[in-house]
Amino acid sequence: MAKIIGGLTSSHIPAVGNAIEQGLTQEPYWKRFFDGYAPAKAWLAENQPDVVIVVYNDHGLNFFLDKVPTFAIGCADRYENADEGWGLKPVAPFTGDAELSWHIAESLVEQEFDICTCQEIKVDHGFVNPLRALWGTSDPWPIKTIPLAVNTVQHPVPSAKRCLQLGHALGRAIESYPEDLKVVVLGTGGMSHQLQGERAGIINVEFDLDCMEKIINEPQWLTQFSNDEIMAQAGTEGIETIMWLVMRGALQPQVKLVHKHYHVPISNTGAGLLVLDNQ
Amino acid sequence: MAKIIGGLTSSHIPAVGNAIEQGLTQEPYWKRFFDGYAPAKAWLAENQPDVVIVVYNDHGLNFFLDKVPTFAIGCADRYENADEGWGLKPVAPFTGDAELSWHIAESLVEQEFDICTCQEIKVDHGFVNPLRALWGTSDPWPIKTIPLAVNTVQHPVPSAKRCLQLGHALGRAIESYPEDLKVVVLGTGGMSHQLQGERAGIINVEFDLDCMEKIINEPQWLTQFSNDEIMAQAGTEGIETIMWLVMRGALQPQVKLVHKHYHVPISNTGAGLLVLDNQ
Amino acid sequence: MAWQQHPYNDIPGTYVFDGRRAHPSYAINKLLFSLNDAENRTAFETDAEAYCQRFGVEGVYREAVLSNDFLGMLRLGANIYYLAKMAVPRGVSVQDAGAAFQGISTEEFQRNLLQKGQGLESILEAKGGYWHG
Amino acid sequence: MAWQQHPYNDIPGTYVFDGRRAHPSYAINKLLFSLNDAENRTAFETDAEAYCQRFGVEGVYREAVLSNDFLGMLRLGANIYYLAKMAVPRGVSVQDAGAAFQGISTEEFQRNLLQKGQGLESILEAKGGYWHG
Ligand SMILES: [Fe+3]
Ligand SMILES: [Fe+3]
Repeated sequence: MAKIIGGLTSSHIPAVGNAIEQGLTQEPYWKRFFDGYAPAKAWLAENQPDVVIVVYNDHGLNFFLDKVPTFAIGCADRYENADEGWGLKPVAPFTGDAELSWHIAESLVEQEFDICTCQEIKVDHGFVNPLRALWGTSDPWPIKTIPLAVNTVQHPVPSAKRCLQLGHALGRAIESYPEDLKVVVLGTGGMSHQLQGERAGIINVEFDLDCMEKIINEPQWLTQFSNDEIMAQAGTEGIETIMWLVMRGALQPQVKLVHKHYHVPISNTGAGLLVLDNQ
Repeated sequence: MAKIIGGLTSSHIPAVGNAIEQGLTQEPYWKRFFDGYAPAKAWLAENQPDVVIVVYNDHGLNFFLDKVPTFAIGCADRYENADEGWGLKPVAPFTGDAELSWHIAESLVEQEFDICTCQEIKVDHGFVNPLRALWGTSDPWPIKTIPLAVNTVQHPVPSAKRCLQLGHALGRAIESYPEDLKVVVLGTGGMSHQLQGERAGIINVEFDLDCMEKIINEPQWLTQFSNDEIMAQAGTEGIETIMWLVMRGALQPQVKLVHKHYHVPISNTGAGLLVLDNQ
Repeated sequence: MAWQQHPYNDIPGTYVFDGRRAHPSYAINKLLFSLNDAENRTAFETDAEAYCQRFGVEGVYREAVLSNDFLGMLRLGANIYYLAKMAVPRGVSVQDAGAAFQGISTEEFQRNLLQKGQGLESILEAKGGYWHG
Repeated sequence: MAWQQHPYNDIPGTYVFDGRRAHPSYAINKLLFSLNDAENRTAFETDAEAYCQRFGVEGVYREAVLSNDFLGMLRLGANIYYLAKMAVPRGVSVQDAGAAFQGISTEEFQRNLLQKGQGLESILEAKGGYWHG
């Protein structure tokens, strides 16, 4: 049977990809941020997962406003990265696992999650950058990937509670898959930031650290807040942190913290990295 | 406040549109089917709803397999019909009510339905034909419309139970809208039919009539069946009848039956028409 | 690699359009979907081989498309609604396809359908409350 | 016609991208989304007026696009992620837009961000268990 061996979180902002591309990871601005990924890389190298479920939001590459699904899952054997309008060279395509994807989709619909199935997805920086930071940019990629997209852009956005529940259902879906596979779930995005309005540039270190602490073994803490309250605390784009709950919900109630890293600022954001061992 | 004054069901098959287009509604094949719409038209003329929520499935015009949402709602002020590949002339565009749509979308997400919001939808025969049969083809159309698309094409498809629950949530959403509006909900599609395979052509009159009877005031009856069981009884495309439950769920527990009409065969299907008064 | 079994796989003569069917046939369904567009239909009519290549439709899928083998396309996983976008303009209806699946003529297929309406009025009268004109 | 009120409307200096904002700005966002495509970017550079017309971008929306008024576009409901597809290639970053919203220079905006990291290590030490290199 498939087994979820762990969960991770990572920032996914465009600047992370640029810094990797331009070889800036040891520059003063970036050094502490990227050095903090080394223990996560070591854990992955040691545990050798076969598949990573990447919980991310699309920022206007694959999904336009004509069709904004609350939750969407990739059901393909291959996912392409593509130019998001800034002329960046796409990274190598990713290998999926369509059978596992369809199994998850069927299980989620049975568990009353109204998922959107996607037999083709162009994955954007929200998906690509955490993989580059955690596995290193490579061609081919050393792990199979399944995109799980959460709408955090076009309100109404799902609640923290619904995201945690999706995670519970995702965990049941994965662990009912008959093939022996080691799976990790990666929650991307966040933490606090706001890109637009006179309030642009806010970062709330205290709230970010509360989120990091609570998500480890008390994730329901975040579900007490409405999205209004989360945005008031963490900024409009800081709502992305709800995606971490999808990851966390897929794990057991109590997990072992392997690694905890927080840095600020990265571009406009607080950046948090967690490695949670589910074994 | 907005008020749901009634619910209707109707077949939506392409042949219905063709018969109207070609003036065949009084031909022997069609006469009994179309004559049965007169009492429904009379009820609509008398009650003058402002908005109709059309629960339908897309058959490969607006949604392709790259993005198949379980539930999707139109959030626009205008919806266009378009050529579905057979070269038919599209009917006049439909007027939406974007504010009501967004209110419903927000309410549904709050009620933990993972809806896909669509600021642009090309509506196909599944949406158009029931409106033509019930209101008559016209330009402009005499009523505002909101498309509510249910995936019945790409399995996994939502269960009958989930559809009925969506209806309950839809009812709460509509009736919490502050504007004085008279709303009807229209469940389209079905009834029993199967288009492909050696089993193509099945029609199950007994099951169809059970569905019609039970949906009036005991809709939970249909939720005892899995989709496998419904398809075994009603054919693979007969699964469309689950959309009637979305309509029915939006009404009060007990409603007044105004009109009940069943005809068979229409093209490959059993065709059922219900008018339920919710006042 | 493990496609899950479903109770619907045991319904005879029935091909439920699930991931297992849709996955290998994605390219052919994408080609068929594109025929919603009149310009694409013309391009397809003009050079079907090039059109298949544009959509990555290859091997047995390509052969079925190029030879108008609608039954073969269905068996390979083409969705019936998408198939209609190619078949209907070429004079093959969904009823023709259904008849072909059974190896009978369309007339016989239609007669069988008409027979389902036999005795309908008395069934409805027994149930009560139905419109009869 | 009744747009619903939300608690987030009371967060100062904040424009939540909901239906109320997205609905009137659909055309401009569709234009911006199209700039994912390099060919479209060329067409836009070549004749921005024709490009606006193609997407039905009119009136104040059109003026904001033609005059590179990114702040105006945001205020009119352009989504920040879509806007970046036009602004970044023209040398205007998301940070430039944030600074403009506050009426400060980008350097000052960036200095303010860097200040959020002041004292971070001691905060993390107090919390305990964080990586420090
Ligand atoms: Fe993001
Ligand atoms: Fe249909």
